[in-house]
Amino acid sequence: MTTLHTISKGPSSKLLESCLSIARENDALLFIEDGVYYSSELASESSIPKHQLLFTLEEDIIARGLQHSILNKFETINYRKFVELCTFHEKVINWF
Amino acid sequence: MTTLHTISKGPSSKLLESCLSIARENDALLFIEDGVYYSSELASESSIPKHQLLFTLEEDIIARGLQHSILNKFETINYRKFVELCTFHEKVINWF
Amino acid sequence: MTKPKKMFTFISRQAPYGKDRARLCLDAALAATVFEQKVNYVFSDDGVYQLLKQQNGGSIGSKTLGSALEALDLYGIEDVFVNEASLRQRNLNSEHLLIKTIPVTNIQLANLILKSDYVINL
Amino acid sequence: MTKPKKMFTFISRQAPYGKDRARLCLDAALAATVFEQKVNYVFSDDGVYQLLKQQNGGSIGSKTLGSALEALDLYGIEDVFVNEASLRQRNLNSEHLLIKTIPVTNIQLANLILKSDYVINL
Amino acid sequence: MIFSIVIYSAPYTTQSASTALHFSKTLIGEGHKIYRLFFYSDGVHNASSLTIAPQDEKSLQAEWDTLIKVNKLDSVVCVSSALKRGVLSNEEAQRQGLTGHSLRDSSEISGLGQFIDAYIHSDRVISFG
Amino acid sequence: MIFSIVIYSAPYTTQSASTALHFSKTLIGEGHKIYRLFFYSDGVHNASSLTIAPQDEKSLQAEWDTLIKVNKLDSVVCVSSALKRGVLSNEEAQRQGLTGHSLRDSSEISGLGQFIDAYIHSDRVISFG
Repeated sequence: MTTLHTISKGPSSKLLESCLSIARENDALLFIEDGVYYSSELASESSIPKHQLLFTLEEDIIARGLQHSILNKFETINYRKFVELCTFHEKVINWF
Repeated sequence: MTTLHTISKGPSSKLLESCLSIARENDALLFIEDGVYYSSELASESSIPKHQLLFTLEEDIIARGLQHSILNKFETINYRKFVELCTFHEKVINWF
Repeated sequence: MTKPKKMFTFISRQAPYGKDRARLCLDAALAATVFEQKVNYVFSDDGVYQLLKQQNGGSIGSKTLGSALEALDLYGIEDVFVNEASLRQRNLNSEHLLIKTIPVTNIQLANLILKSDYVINL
Repeated sequence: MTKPKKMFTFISRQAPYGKDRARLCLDAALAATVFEQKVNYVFSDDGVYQLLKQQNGGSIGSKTLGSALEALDLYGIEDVFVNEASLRQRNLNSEHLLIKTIPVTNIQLANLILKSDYVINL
Repeated sequence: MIFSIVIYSAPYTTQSASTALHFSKTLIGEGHKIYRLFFYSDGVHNASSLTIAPQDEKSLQAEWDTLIKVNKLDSVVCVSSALKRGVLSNEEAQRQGLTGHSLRDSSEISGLGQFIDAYIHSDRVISFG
Repeated sequence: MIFSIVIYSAPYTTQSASTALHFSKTLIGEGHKIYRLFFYSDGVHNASSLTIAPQDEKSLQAEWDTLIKVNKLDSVVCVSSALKRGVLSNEEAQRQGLTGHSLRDSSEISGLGQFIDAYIHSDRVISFG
């Protein structure tokens, strides 16, 4: 029983901190919209989660010019995989 | 020549930090809307500015039930004083 | 025989008045009670500011959210929780709070979410 | 004799695409050039992300803001500044940037604001 | 699988409505079902019929409209959100003596019961805000 | 003193439009002049004529309308913001063959030049977002 969390604001919000305070170790995190800055080495003050699986949305990365700065811990996925993640995890919690 | 800065989001934004990075020592800061949480002892992680004159808007404080928790460094003002501050300072910069 | 109840958990994370999110969350939870489902309500992060006593939205031409929260009890939502870490970070304790809430840790919240069928996070 | 020019300073603090604020700030600055005023443009905080190379808004059905920034030069806005502390916090340097900008310290920014007649802060 | 989508934000001002549209199209492309689109708060502006997109930009409202009609989706705008934001059905506009309606005929106005009902009848509800 | 007010946000969704209204009323009460109200981005919804306030809440749009008319204020909504958000003048709605107009007659549609012009002709411009 795992949850997919989507995070759609960047590091200048406190969204990731809120999410991590109640996410479980085997949950997955998907960063979308301005959330993709979290997945870039060009992000300020972002503390990368230790345990969870980390995904980041390709379309949002390309829009923002982040394609060459994505951190290794993140898997870059497209919308089809976004949909698949929603079906794979029993629950989806959206953080916005 | 002094500037009035208005801050209208709470400590979970990074608005005050942004403002302080370019505000001058003799500027004045006015906290409105959710910004009034900065002026309360019930605010998380807020670092109170050292130098600037600090004002906080009474109507927003009363709405939120903060009237008994305002920190000493802040002067509580009403809309008439808000207008007066805008005329007193040569420049007004709104942070939102 | 009736269908088994599903469990809804509403997490209200925003301060009142500055945005409409706190109100949206409350209205949705009240709507859920009509369906005779199990409803949990959680105040977390800046959402704990909604619980402060002596709010008076009238001073800014708004309805008072604190008063509206009393509807949770009227509508039969008994499991109202508050994130104790969020309270502590804001120097708040139960004496500051307008309605009766059950303090929970982050781990208890994670477990509540695990048990829930639906989580509305606003 | 013409009226003395006034100095406008636009501070663009938001990342592109997630919100419309970056675009609003640019459009307003371009409008100011028509009035033949002195116009400064400053990228600060998350606004420095607007300057990244290889943006392609098309992938999310949006116009590419990075390309639109080239209008600053076309419209004769020469004094384009970037907050060097904001760059540093994001591990960015001038090689990452799409258009030519003048790095400034917070103190220089404070002085620029002091000299300005009007400050638009978005 | 059966999905419902909840949209809390207006087009243009933030990216969320655009993301929701892209996600919904992908869902359908992948063979999933959409039980309901529910537009809440500023999301109701996605169903406005009066908008005019700039010439070089897409109309998000027109794209929602097409998606809903082609796939015969159930699309609901929250009544309390819609009325105070000026998104009105023909009936409501006439009842109030106003100058015109502003809700596309691909969506209908209803209450928050439809929001809860969407959760109960879907395998997953994905929210965009 | 001469003020102008810029409003970036819609009523209800955030508090800012309400703060701007309260501030503008106080300005006038204190004897100051308002050169212009300028509604930008989601702020254009403040000038919508189609909104129906809940019975127990004030209509912010109606209050702006009254303030503008009583004090004969110049009130401008940004044209590019307004068209894509469905806030249309009578002429624009007719030109597009749409079902009705949605802009109150107390405001007029114009370009960003009016935004810059407001700065040049005011002692202070206060923004609410």
